[in-house]
Amino acid sequence: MPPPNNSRKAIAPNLIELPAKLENLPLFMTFVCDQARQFDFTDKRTLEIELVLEEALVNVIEYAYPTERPGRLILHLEGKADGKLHLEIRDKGVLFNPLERAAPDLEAELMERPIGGLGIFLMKELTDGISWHRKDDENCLSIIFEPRHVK
Amino acid sequence: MPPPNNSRKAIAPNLIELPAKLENLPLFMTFVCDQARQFDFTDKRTLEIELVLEEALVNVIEYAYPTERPGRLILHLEGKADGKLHLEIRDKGVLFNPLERAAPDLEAELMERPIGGLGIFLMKELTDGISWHRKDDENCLSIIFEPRHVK
Amino acid sequence: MEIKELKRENDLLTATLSGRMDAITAAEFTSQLENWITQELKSFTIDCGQLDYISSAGLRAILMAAKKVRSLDGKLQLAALQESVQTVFEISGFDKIIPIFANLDDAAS
Amino acid sequence: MEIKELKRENDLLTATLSGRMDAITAAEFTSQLENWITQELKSFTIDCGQLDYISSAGLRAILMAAKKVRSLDGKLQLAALQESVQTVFEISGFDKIIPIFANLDDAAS
Ligand SMILES: Nc1ncnc2c1ncn2[C@@H]1O[C@H](COP(=O)(O)OP(=O)(O)O)[C@@H](O)[C@H]1O
Ligand SMILES: Nc1ncnc2c1ncn2[C@@H]1O[C@H](COP(=O)(O)OP(=O)(O)O)[C@@H](O)[C@H]1O
Repeated sequence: MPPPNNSRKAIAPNLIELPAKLENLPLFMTFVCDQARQFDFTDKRTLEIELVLEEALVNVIEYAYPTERPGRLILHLEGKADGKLHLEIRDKGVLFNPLERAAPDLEAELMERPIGGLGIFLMKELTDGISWHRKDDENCLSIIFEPRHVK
Repeated sequence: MPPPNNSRKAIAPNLIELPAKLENLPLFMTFVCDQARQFDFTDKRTLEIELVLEEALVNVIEYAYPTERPGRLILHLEGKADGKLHLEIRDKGVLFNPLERAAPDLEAELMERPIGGLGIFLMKELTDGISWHRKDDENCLSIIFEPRHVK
Repeated sequence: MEIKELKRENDLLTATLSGRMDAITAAEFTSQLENWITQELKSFTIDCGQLDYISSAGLRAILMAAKKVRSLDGKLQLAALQESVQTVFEISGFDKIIPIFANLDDAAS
Repeated sequence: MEIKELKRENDLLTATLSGRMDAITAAEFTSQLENWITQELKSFTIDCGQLDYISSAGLRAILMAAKKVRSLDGKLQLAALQESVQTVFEISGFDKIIPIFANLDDAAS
């Protein structure tokens, strides 16, 4: 039996580049979710993709450009023939590797839990692959989603 | 008196690149309209921008890639400090200069009016500047919108 | 885009067209019209008061409809166009080939 | 996101939270809670049955609220979380610090 032909599902690299401001968050989100839906991800997985994306984008918007006017935010999205979705988020902001942040203490009492510090942790937990590198003065965060998240 | 300072309104070149399919039309439209609204265009002018944009995109989607699977469609948007919005639409499809199309005969009787052929005409009528060139195997359609259209 | 039938009298139908008539939605109008024609209707008055947007794909559907009903000895009339839709009609010269009225009452008289 | 007050009994308020609690909307919850606290309310039960989405900005607002009301000797309880929201709470360990009930009745008893 020949292997199932998923190649018609593959989508070429898609790109959106906009200033890193909160006003543009919905547009970035729609860009990815529309494509994810065309790529046959379940509603549940699409919600998780949305969550990871929001965390990644909001961090660039809030922290990557501390002094200047809103800098650039570039988002690449590529659907592979094997059903995986590859996302790359790039900014020219301060060097920051999110994967080096320590995980939050999930056992702490209510009053001991610090405010914040959950975004990066959620990103790590809900993706099927995440890596970071710095290249040409850019932070590049690469993320892989499988149609169904296996923990 | 110093000239009015509109520079805070300028928006850097923004970019979206997606396959040229009708499914992606709403995303391209939202991309431009969101930015136009941030750029303080009136609702009336935003509707006209929307119309011009739909005509330009639909032509690429319907005609630029007659044989292959959906090709690429690239849209650049730049808000200038003088309040003008610059749009560039690029595709790698068949060479086609829309500005060479003859205008439709607006005086013809109902039964003599041909079906179609109004899209390019509307684009020309509603823009404040439109030019086309072919470069590196790409059709580049450049469009300028002023906040208020002067005929 | 939404099409709502208001009333039928003999072979005359009155309806409203609302929302956006664009490259994605215009075909709905064409197939609705074909459907009506199979029901022996041949004259149509359409209230466009809630039609917010029309592109050349919409104009194409309107022109096809107008030609079709003319060939059946019927007619297609529009009423209550919003300013931006009216502008698109005027630029395209459609105000000279499609009867346009201020409201449904004017269209009926 | 929408916040709707259902009822008040002494210093206990019951409300529903619906829609999306994200980086853009979460601040509405924080300011609504501050507003309630100035009205002498200090215990809150929130029905999240129609809450479709929560991100870390939402969790942040919930945690700030829970700490605030604890410091007033009140409490914050949630009810009827959707599966995807429940998952986010569990991953974050919030199910161990915020009381979560199947529905409003369970929360009341
Ligand atoms: N792009 C970035 N550049 C610099 N610092 C960052 C960036 N993204 C995140 N951080 C830092 O990492 C911390 C943890 O981020 P995160 O886990 O998303 O939670 P939160 O933003 O709610 O604190 C942030 O508080 C911030 O100090
Ligand atoms: N990108 C393109 N490549 C090739 N031909 C095109 C392209 N865009 C438009 N055309 C041709 O120009 C004609 C006129 O286009 P237009 O004015 O938009 O009206 P319509 O598409 O409704 O016919 C089309 O019918 C098509 O033959």
